Amino acid sequence: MSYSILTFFDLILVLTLLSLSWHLLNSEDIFKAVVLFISFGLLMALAWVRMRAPDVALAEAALGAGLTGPLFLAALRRMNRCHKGERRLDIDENRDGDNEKKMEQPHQRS
Amino acid sequence: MFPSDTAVWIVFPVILPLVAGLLCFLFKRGTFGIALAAAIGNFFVVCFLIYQMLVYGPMRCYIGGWHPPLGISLRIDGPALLMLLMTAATGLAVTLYARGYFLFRISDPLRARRHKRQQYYFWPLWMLLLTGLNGLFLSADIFNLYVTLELIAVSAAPLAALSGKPASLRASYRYLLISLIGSLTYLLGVVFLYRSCGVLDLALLQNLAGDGLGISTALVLLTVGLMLKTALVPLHFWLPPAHANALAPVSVILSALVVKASFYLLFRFWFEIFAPIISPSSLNFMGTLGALAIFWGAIQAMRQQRLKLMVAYSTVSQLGYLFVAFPLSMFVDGGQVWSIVVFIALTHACAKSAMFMVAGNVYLHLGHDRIKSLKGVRSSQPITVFAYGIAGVSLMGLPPSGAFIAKWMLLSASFASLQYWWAVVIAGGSLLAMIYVFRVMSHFFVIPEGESSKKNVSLSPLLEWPPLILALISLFLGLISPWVLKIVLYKDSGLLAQIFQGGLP
Amino acid sequence: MITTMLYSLTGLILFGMGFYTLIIHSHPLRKILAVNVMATGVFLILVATAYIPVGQGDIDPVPHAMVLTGIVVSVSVTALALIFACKVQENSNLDLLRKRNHRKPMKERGL
Amino acid sequence: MKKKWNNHIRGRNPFQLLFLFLLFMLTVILAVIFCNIPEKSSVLEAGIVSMQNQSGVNSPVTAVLLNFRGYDTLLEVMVLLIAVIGVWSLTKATSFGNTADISPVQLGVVHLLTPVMCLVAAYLVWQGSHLAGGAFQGGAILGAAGVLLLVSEIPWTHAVPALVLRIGLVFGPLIFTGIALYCLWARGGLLDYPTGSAGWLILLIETTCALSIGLTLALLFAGGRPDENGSEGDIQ
Repeated sequence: MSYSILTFFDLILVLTLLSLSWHLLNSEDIFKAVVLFISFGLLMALAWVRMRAPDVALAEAALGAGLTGPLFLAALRRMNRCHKGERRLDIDENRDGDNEKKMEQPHQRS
Repeated sequence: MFPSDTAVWIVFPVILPLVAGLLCFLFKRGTFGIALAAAIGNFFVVCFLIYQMLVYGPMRCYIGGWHPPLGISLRIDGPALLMLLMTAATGLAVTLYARGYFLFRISDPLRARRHKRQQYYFWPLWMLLLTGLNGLFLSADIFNLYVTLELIAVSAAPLAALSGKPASLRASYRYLLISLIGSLTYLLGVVFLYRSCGVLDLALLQNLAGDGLGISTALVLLTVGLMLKTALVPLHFWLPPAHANALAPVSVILSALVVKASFYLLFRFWFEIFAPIISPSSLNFMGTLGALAIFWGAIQAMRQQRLKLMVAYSTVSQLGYLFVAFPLSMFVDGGQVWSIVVFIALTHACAKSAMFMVAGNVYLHLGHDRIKSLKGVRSSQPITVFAYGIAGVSLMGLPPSGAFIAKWMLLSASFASLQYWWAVVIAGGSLLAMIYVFRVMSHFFVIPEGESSKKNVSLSPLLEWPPLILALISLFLGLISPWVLKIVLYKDSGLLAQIFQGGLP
Repeated sequence: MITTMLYSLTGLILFGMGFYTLIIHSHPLRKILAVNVMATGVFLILVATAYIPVGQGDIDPVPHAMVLTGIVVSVSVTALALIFACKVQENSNLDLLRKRNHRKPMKERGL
Repeated sequence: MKKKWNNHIRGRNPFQLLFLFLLFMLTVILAVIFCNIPEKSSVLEAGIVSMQNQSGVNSPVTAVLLNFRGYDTLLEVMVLLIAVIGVWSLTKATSFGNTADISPVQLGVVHLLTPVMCLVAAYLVWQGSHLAGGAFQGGAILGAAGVLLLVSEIPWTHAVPALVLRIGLVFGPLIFTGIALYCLWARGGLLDYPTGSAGWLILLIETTCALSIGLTLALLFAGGRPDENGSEGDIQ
C-alpha cells in the first residue's frame, strides 16, 4: 500500500467526481444537470489521464463531454420547443402531465 | 476440403447480412433483392456449416489469426448451429413475409409515402439485426458478446418504433432503456470476470472458472443482465407492449429471434462456463421463475382483448418453458443438456412467427385485431386460419411437434428425478396454452347469423404461405428429431464426433 | 494498489448512483443522463483494474480498447435514446394540446 | 422564494428511502467483493508485448483495437451506423434557428476553427499508429467540427443531398469490410493482414472510418433525416 503525493491528488479527484455526479443526478433543473454532466465528462478525462489511459481520455473528452453534452442540449431545446411559451428554466421533471396548471402559474411549485 | 481450424466459412453468416445491410441503406431501389439474396445465402451457408460440422466435428475460427488469449475466436458446435439454422429459416420467412406486407401496405394510396419510408428503413435495420444475431450465436468471447448484444438492442428498438404510432414509440423507448440497463449489468459482470480471470475467451474461462466469490458475483450480474433482456417474469413488463405495437414482420423478429439470443447466452453460461459453481438451489430458483412465467403469461394471454397482445403474452409464457429446463437438464436421459432447450427454441420460433404473421394478416384484412370481432375470418382467409391452427397445436406441444419432444423429455426427466411438481407445471402450462389458443380459434370460426360468409379475400401468396410453411415446420419438427439430436450431440465432444464419424483427423 | 481500489470504488458508487436516479426520476432526459453516468462508472472500474504505477512495467491495453469501444457504443445509444425521448415528448404534447383544445372554439386553439 | 433546489431530493415516500438503502448495501457488497478478488496478473499483457512487432502498429491500444480484436471494432462501427439509421427512421432533421441571428463573431470563429479541427483530426488519426489517438478520436473531432457548422447554420449544410450523406456514412464500414474480406481471400482468415502490409492497411481503415464516424456524429447531432422536399420522386 504505497502512499504517495498522488494518492492525495486521487482523493481530491475522486471526491470531486462523486459530488459532481451527485449534484448532476439530483439537480433541480434539467439544464443545470446537462451543464454539470459536461463538466463531469471533462473531469473524467482527467481521471483517465491519471489512470495512464491517454486514448480513453481523448475519447472521453471529445465524445463523452464534447458531443454528448451538445446532444443533450439539442434534445432539451427540442423538447422545450414543443411547450410554446414555457420558459426553459421552469422545466421540472415532476410535472407528470398537469401541464395546464404549469402553464397558468409557471413559478408555483406543484 | 477446408482444414478444420482455419474454417473460412464460419465468418460468412456474419459478413453476408452485414454487407447486405450496408448496401440496403445505400441504395433506395432493389433493397428487397439484396436482402433476399443475403437471407438465402445465409441459409445455404448455415446448411453447409452443419454439413461441415458433421464431417469435421466442432470447429473454431481465429479472427485475424490470433489465438484466444489475444484474439477473438468464433466457434461452431451443435447448439450454436441449430440456433443459426433457426435464425436463418425464420429470417428467410420473415424477409418474404415483410415483402408481401409492405407491398400490401403501399398499395393503398392513402399513406403510401409513410409505408414506403417504413419499408426503406426496415431492410437495413433487419439485415444488421441479423448480423448481430449471427455474430452472437457464433462468438466465443464475452466482450464480443457484449458488442453483439448492443448491436441487437440498437437495431431492434428503431425497428419496433417503425410504425410511428405513439404507443409503439413509448413501448420501444422503454424497450431501449431496459436493454441498456441489461447491457450495462452484463458489462459489469464482464468486468468482474476479467478482474478475476484476466481472460476474455469462453473456452479459457471454462477451465479457469474456480469457485471464487468474484466469479459467482460475475455470474449473478451476467444472469440479471441477460434475464432483463430475455424478459423473464419479474422483468417482463416491457415485452408485451413492445412486441404487440410493432409492425407485423418486426414483432415476428422480436418474439421469435431476439428474445432467444439472450436466453442462448444465459444457458451457455450456466451449463458450460460456470457449470462447476452452479448449485441445485439456484437451478431450482430459475425453474420456479420459469414456472411463474408459464402461469403468469398464460393467464394474461387469456385476458387480452387484442390478438397481438395475446400472442406477445404467450411468448412470455413459452419462455417460461425454457427456464423450467434449467433444473431438469441434469436428469435428461443421455445427458444431453441442450436437447430440451433446442427443441423448445426451434418450435417456439417457428410457431410464434407463424402466429404473429397470422395476426398481421388479420390486421391487414380487418383493420383491427380485436379478438371479440374476428367474425368469420375463416371464410375470408382460410390459409391464414389453417396456419394459426397448426401453429397453436405445435405451441401447445401436441405429438408430432418439436415442443412435444421437449415436453416429453422434461416429463421423463422430472419423473426420473422424482420432482413431480415440474411435471404439474409443464402439464398445466400446456393446458393453459390450449385455452388461449382455442379461445381465438372459436372466434375465427363463428359466423354471425346476419352476414353471409364473406368471399375469399385473396391476400398475396407472400403473406399467406410463409406462416403456413413455418407452422408445418414446427409441427413436423418432432418427426426429424433424431437428426436434430445428432447435431446437438456434436457439442464440444470432439471424441464422440470421431466415434460416430469413423475417426477423421 | 490503493489507486486501483480507490477508483474501482468510485466506479461502483457511480454505477449505484446512476441506477438509483434511473429508477426514481421520471423525466426521460434524466434517465438517459443516469445511464451515461452508470456506463462511465463501469468503464472506470474496467480501466482501474488494469492500472499499474508508472515505474512497474507498461499497462495491459485490452481494457483500454474495451473502454474505447464502450464509449463509442454508449454515445451512439445515447443519441438514439434522446431522439426517442423527443418523439415521445412530442406525441404526449400533441395529446395534451388535443385533449385541452377539444373544448375550446377553433380560433383559440394553440395547434 | 423558498430554497427549492433540494426539497424533492429527500425521498418523500419511504419506498425511495428503502430503495436507496438497499442499493447502497448492494454497492457496498459489490465493492467488498471486488476489492478482495485475488490480484490476477493478466496473462494477456505478456502476449501483447511479444506480438507487438507483428501487428504493424506500435501503439498497444491501436494494435489491440484494429489488429488483435479488429472484429470488435468492425461491429462497433456498425453500431454507430445503426444509430444513424434509427435516428433517420424516427424523425426529420431540425433547424437550429434561422441564419439571421447568428452573430458575425460566431461565423468568424467557425470559419477559422473548422480547418484547424480538420487538421487536428488528421494528426490524431496519423498519430494513432504510435501514440495515443486513432480513428475514434479523429472522428470525434471531425464530428465536433460538423456540430459547429450545424449550429452556426452554414447554408450549405442543409443543401447536401441525401445520397452524398448516405455514401459518406456507408463509406467507412464498407471499406473496413472490404479490407477484411480481402484479408480473408489473401490469407484465408478474416482481418488476417498480409505480413508487412498490416501497417498501411490499418492506416487506410483508420482514415476512412474517421471520416465516416465524423459524419455519423454530426448527423446524430442534426437529429433526423435530411428533408427531401427537393426530390419528390424518391422516398423521404
